[in-house]
Amino acid sequence: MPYQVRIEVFEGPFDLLLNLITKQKLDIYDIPIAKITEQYLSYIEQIEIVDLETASGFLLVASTLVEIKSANLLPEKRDDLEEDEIPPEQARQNLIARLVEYKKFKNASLSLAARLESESRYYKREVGLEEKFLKLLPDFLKDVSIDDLAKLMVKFLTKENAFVVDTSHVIPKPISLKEIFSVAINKLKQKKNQSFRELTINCKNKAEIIAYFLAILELFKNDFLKLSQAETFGEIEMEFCEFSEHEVMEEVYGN
Amino acid sequence: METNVKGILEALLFVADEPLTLKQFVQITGFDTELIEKNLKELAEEYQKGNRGIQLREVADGYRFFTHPAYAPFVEELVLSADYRKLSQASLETLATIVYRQPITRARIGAIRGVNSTGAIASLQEKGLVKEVGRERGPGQPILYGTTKTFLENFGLKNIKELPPLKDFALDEETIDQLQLRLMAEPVEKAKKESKE
Amino acid sequence: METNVKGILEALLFVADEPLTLKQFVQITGFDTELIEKNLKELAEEYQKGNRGIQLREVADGYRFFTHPAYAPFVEELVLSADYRKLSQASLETLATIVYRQPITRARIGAIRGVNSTGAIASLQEKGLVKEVGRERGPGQPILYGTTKTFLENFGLKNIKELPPLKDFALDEETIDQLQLRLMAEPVEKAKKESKE
Repeated sequence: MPYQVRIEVFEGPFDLLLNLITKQKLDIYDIPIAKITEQYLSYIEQIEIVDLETASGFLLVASTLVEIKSANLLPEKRDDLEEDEIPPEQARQNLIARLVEYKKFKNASLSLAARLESESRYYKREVGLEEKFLKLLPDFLKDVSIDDLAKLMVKFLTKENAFVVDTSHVIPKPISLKEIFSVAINKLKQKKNQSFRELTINCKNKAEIIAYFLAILELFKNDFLKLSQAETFGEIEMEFCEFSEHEVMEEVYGN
Repeated sequence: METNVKGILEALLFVADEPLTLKQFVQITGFDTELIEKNLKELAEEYQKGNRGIQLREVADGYRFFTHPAYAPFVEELVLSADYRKLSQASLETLATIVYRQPITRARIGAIRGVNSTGAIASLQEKGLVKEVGRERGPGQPILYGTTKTFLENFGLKNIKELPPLKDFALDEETIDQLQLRLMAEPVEKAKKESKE
Repeated sequence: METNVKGILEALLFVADEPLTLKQFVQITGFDTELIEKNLKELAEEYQKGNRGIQLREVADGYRFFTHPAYAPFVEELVLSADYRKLSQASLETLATIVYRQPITRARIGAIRGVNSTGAIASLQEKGLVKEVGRERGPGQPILYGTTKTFLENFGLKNIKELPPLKDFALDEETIDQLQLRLMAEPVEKAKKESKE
């Protein structure tokens, strides 16, 4: 279920910033960005964002504004920039370029909206075939009985992953990554060359498989494991390099 | 553009999925019966004189457009040209889900089957087995799907209450238990929704 | 009765539940493309001139009958209003980026809009306006999105090229200058003076 992030009337950080910029009156003695930054910050303080990605988008724009604003408080030229730091003027140009690009699509979206509005007055005929033509259709239910459909439904309802009932009130059983990690190492010690599928063959649910996957990545990162995959979505083959379980745990978990 | 009575009647007849009565025309347009009748008659004549592909006919329960019988062989060709020989497994699964969970949204069908079912739903609609039966309240107002009369007739059912109960099809104890749980859980979900309304 | 090309085309268009392509007309009728095209054009004109309730339009690479927009208020009395076709601003923005940048990944849509677009993409998919069209090569093989035939149909487009090019929506020089000035880190007066130098 995606988060419904409705940031009042604004559809994101660029939308908000463009709006503030348009409202901004230009006083030639003012430093324009100071006022905009102030308004922007006070706005994002008020809004409640539940989505991390959206939040970081707003914060990134905010920090860029602050950076540009502070540039004029500092001595003319800074030569102490970090290697990966963008000079304020460059940051300003980047921000403007993104605003310009975004506005182009926003304008296009308004034109699409107008088109949709006028199109919504055209109705198509959504009526089935006349009876006499219906008979022509092959009987696609010929070999199907109503019982077949019932059996299919039972299959879905009793399938592990098809739990469509609201379970938000149930506390999920936490899976201990460390525990899985230890089990994975033991399995790999017993059989040094095996596929990821083999390793997770007895997993009861997706969460468990994911936990194994994380364990594998951790082992790989620490050079305890070689990984290979011949083709996209193909089998992940693993080769475990001999170490004691203790060594591995110590390397990864520090105990 | 000046609206004209004939145009309005034509548009209504075009989208209607059952014969329209004079009473319905009056209700929708606000014109009086005589005016409507006169225009319907003229419309029917125009279509007939022109050897048009569509004919307006008065049937037992109202007025309705039909294809001209002279062109039936071409229409048959069109109907048969569509690739519908047999139901795919995806279609069958989707059908089963709609049969037992109607009215149901596309999203919930997908959730039950575990895969996007848009294509399968469209194909079932095309075949006249399922149809849109309304819209759910709430955000986005998603379309609700249900089975058609054609579907029920095919299996000799009067209505969906005559469907065989699912618990008759559980194979073993464990399946029965699981099924019970889920069948029990669902009315709760439904009740919740209703109480919100 | 003498069959005529126009009548045949009309009957086919009436029963079809999706736009019919020239190729389909050729296959079904056996007439050649030119004859069909000529008759379709004439048919469309006849319907248009007569202020008829039905209009023949070319959409999504095919031909389809629609009701005349002038009669929409009456039609809506009979069928479900098309209101559900309305899209939120977020959906429209997302749709615009997909329309003009397809095939495009979720991440790039987000980068252009400056905001996570997952929910909007899902809602557009649910409405059948966009679909997965493939996967990008490279790390993670992200899904690529593109528009559908339904999109063309709902927006009354023959094909995607009918839309104005994206550059038509670009900001003019003056507006960009305004943006520049309003994001200045120094008093406007000074900035203006400097930019003139």
